Amino acid sequence: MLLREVEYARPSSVDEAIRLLAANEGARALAGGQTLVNVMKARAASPDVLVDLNSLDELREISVSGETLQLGAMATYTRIMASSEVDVSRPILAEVAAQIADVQVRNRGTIGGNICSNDPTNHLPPLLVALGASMTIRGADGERTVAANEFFLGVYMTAVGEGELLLSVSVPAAANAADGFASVTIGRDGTCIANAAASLAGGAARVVLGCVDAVPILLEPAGTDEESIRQAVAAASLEPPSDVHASAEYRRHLAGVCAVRAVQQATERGR
Amino acid sequence: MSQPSLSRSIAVEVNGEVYEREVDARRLLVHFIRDDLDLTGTHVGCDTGNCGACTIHLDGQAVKSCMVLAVQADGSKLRTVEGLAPSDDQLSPLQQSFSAHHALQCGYCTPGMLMSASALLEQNPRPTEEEARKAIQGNICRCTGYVNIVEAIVSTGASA
Amino acid sequence: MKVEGTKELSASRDVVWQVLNDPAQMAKLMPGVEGFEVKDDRNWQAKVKIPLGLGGLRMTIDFTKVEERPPEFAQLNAKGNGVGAIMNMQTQFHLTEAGTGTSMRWEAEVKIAGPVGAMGQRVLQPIINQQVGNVLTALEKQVSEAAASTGGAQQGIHPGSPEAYEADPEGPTHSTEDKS
Amino acid sequence: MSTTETSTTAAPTELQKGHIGQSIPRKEDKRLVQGQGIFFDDVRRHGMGYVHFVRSPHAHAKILSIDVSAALELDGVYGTLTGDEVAIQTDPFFEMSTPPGANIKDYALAVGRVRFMGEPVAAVVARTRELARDAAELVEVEYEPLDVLVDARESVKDETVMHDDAGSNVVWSGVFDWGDWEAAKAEADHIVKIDELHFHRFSSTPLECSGALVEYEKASGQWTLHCNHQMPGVGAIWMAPSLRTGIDKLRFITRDIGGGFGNKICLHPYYVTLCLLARKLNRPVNWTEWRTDQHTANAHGNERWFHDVEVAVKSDGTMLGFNVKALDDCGAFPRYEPLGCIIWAQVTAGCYGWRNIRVDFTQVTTNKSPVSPNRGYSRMQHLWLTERIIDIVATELDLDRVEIRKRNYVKTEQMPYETPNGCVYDSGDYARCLDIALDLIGYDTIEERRAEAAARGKLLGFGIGSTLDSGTNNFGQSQMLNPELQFSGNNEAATVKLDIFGELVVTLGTVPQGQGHETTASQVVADIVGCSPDQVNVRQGHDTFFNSNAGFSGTYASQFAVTGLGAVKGAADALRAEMIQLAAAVLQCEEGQIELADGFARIKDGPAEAALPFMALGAIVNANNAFLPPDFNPTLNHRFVYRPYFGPVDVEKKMGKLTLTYSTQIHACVLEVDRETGVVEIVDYAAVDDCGVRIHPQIVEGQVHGATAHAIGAALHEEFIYDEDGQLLTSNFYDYHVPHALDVPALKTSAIESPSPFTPLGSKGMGEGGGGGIHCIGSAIQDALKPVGKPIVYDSCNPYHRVWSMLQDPERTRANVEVVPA
Repeated sequence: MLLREVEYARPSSVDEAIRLLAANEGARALAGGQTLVNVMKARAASPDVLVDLNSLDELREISVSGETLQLGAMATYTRIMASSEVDVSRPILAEVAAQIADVQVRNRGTIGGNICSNDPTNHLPPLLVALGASMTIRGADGERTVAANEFFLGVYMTAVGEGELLLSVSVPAAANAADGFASVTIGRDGTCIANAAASLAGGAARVVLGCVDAVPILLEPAGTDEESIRQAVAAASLEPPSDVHASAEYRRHLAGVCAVRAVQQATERGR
Repeated sequence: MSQPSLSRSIAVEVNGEVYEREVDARRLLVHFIRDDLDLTGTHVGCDTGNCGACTIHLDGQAVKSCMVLAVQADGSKLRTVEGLAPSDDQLSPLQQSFSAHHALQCGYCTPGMLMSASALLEQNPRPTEEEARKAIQGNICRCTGYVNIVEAIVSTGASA
Repeated sequence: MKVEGTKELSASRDVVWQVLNDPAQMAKLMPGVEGFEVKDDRNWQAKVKIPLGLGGLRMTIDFTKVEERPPEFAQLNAKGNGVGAIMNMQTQFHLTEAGTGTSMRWEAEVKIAGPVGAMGQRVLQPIINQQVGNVLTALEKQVSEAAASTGGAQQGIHPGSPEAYEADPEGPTHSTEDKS
Repeated sequence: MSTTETSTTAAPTELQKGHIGQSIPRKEDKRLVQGQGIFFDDVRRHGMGYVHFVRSPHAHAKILSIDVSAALELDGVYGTLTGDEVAIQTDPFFEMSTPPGANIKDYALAVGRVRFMGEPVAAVVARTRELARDAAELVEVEYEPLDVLVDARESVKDETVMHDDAGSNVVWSGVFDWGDWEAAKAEADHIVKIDELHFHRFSSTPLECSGALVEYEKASGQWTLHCNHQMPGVGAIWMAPSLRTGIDKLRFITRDIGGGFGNKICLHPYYVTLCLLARKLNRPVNWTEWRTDQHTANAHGNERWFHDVEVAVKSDGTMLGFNVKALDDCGAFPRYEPLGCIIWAQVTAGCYGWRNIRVDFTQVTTNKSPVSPNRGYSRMQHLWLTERIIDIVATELDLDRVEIRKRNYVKTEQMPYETPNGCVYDSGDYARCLDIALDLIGYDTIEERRAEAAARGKLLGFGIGSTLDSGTNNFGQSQMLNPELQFSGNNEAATVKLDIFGELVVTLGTVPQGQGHETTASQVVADIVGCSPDQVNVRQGHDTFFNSNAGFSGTYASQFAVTGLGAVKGAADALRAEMIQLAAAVLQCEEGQIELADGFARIKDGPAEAALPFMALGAIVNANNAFLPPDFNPTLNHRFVYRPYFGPVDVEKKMGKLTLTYSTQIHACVLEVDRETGVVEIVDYAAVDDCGVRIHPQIVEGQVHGATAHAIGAALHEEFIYDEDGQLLTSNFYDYHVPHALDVPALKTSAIESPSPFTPLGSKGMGEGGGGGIHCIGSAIQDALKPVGKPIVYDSCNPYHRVWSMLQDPERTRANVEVVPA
């Protein structure tokens, strides 16, 4: 509950934030804080400098331009759930956001914080990989875009390097896209024991498993029928972590079940 | 360019009154409210952001004050349980309903429950039982099994 | 927690063996190493700040060579003392020649004690896998550098003998953890 | 939704029922809904220091050295305390057991050796909370790890011994043999054998963690503890001898407490450390336990193995008796134990009439957090055993689970009913409660719902859990464990006075943590003295200096409605009698003519002016007593110690009245299991309660809701799991999932009232609930999985992964059970 000493800055522009992140070794961006502050409470890993992004309103915008839905990194889950742009162009994002933790966490927690902390049990990393999202990152030497399935590198580790900042997440807009998400949670709407996301387009299925590794596992099964999904999961020869909620064997089994159910939901939604 | 610092002076409006304090960057908002402002109605029940006993309103939204740094509240409007009743000897309809329905026993989770419930009612004056349960999913209670709390929230809406 | 695997290395077995037995080179494998001190040829200590993404975990790790059958088998124990975390690790390396390179089978039994464990096993296990992965990539880099510079084993100087250390680079080296 | 049916099998006591029985708004609520409650961490003192404990990361290790020098140099640190100082300045806490348990040395901090992960090794005090933790991290402790014991079945072999002074890990062992088991075995048509059952380790984790603010006054040697200890009577009995001080030097003050459930009974080690620090630093010290500390090192419920169970049963389902070996795991230190080795005997027979029961009981230490009484303490574990036996026998012999219960339940007409070990079930109607519960969950449509669920790929099952809440301990049962113990009976104290301005002031010895004592006490006083509860001011919480407490004071073991209110009634009766005597003297009439009502003492049917307001009586006694006759010295201030009569216990035969009252809780539920994932969802739940005369029905119903939620959490999610190195893997709410509002279904409750013939108000203690929900959920899971190879539920906690593995391999669970023709 009692954090280590830490320095704190609250920049008023994105560029100022980037300068602060680059200038201070051991600096870390503070978005909603719903994961970072808890890790700091355990004193397991503590940043030396916190760069608070909560004054950067331009990062909270959600907009649709052409075929792309763009979500600012500081968009909270609550804002995503209430956004008409999301509802029109990719509703699965709002439905899954609504399953994350509780009202209080959803009021503060952000899409950027969720994917940058990349806790293996988070909902959004596998979903965004399935939707073929891409992340816009800015550093001292300009902006670059990284595809979702190259964004996640390890637990609490992403393509966002030292001195860089995630600006936004772009998701292809598709009103009645065949998307699905399924999970088995600790209690109703609790932390995920296993989860999977699916997105079907033109007969091909992108199925992504969460909770089974440090990063989301993308599968591209031959078909969208149950048997092909199960084969794709088996072929991935998963080595999931075992903990008090699930052995590796049970979690591997649940991954298969969630994959099938996510594809089923996507198939029904796509009709 | 604001240089990172180990502490800052902040100005925070809490229940209508502005407080100015110098505070360490590492101090959590819940400890700032309890220890520095001596508003001890907001409670701590866990150390992982799960239990919701520390729930307050920050700029109109229910948040867990154990996952916000005090320095982040600079310039914000806070509302704590001490600010719910219209006056000292008059309770709000929600507070009265909690007592009428025996929606509290030890009272330790009650402040956080009231803050979550009042935030719900401000947006959704007539919540269903399911909506009430969803609104307090982030508030753990170990005495009541939630039965009377849900009834108290739903009936406050009904009689509003 | 048991972690194991095999790693194909381009260098010859002798070179790999030399790296595994050189505390100075082994210390550089640790992610976020900030300094190390060689006590004797069987014991050395590394001060590290393991980069855990959301921040660094400072630890002092004492390594002890437990057993060795040059150049095919080595067993190493590591006791890490950090704030809020005590780590205990037994690692074994089995080296077999594979053409010009070496096939290394490794096993590690990692135990974490203290409040860090409170972060939950399903976060800790992937983190440990990640750090072991970093060590292996660093080893691969170290081994290929050693292979390139010595053009095979130096004649006459046994890696265990004291003179081998006089020409060592002075002071703590910078972190070899590559920029992700 | 709750329905209340009233059946009074015995005439209500002579009280004119006015406020008793009404669910009046609680006095406690006004402050609590405004955040004006006073919990211990809300109490501030000038110059106070914050305490942070240095805790062992190892589960079992020798302490080679402790170096606090670096911590002391940190700016803002006031001081430290280590185990060697404790070993010099205090004596080990007295142990209740006989050798070897009696020889265990238990100090406030670890001395020489740590025995569980999180055990306090040293304490640091600093100006702020954060600094205290920074300094705690600078204390260097050198450990030499030792072999770790995390399984009682290993610990009992004594290959590794945790307490050298004791020489064995066995804290206590003994055999209980009532009736004639061999005869029952011979008479039975079947013997059902169950090799192993396991009641898991969990706790109620009250939302407010433990703690205290402790002040020391050098001049008088007086300690004042602003704290949340829920049993100050016994707490002081442990602490005073250890601190080598008189018991009156320990003033316990509690105001509001954020839940206790038994987990705030064994706080004396922490509090002795705080007392030493307050004295050493001559400064008030605050210790606030954080959630992870509470899970790793405060209070766990008893974990208990049952081995070699044998059940003697007739073909028609009549149960003759059972024989079992019980192995209880009390963690690193006994403390309140070995009482748990006997408390279960209050409900030896459970709800059933079998007469031949043999229990071979052993309790051992392990390298896990010490246990403390946890809601349902020791009876819950035993009741779970009896309900598992009934369900397994019914399943194996194809008997109906409702019929087998009704056949074997103790009948109302047999009550008061003496059990095989001499306890007396005072009143109740178990079969009727079961019928109401079954009706509430729509029992008669179960088979249709099962078929409908199967169509959706779901396995539907219904379960029953019948339990007794034994209340008002007779501590004389401790003498069955250790005949030399000078502990027996029970007591509680209260004081009621009429003040100078006619206000009624009540002080209690009890320690409420949410049970509404201020309200129920005011109802009892109001009905006895004849005024409204609003005129009765019940002082909040407990204070030793109220001088209204006794040796067993506190709030635990479902006894307030009997002991607490028994004391209030006694004091109020004495006050009432004196008020009548005084009024008669003033109004010059016979005492029989006086009536007390609506805040007046008046002559019945007399003229209006012949009525004295209570203020008049108060004023006479306190400030206008010259005219009173010399031999009449009323005080209008009465302290009463309620003492239930138990009589002696038979230590040899281990028989006697171990508790005064028995409330009934019958739970029934319907749940669905997802066949593919093992996920369990409760779709219907009913709990029926019978705790005699209900003083405040809403408070009673609230206790049933709370006990059910605890049981649902324990049955499906909550478990303290250790790895083989003794590291606790569920050390906070992240992995120890406590049910939230979406996890607890809408509970249906109902109640009947069978007054107790043994208590002043006909009421019975209630609130622990006997784990009804754990039994009925386990029963429902076993029923749901029946079509998939009839697996046997052998554990009290069945998270999804365990349900899934039962679905995968039902045979493995059945290998545990065997039906042998007698």
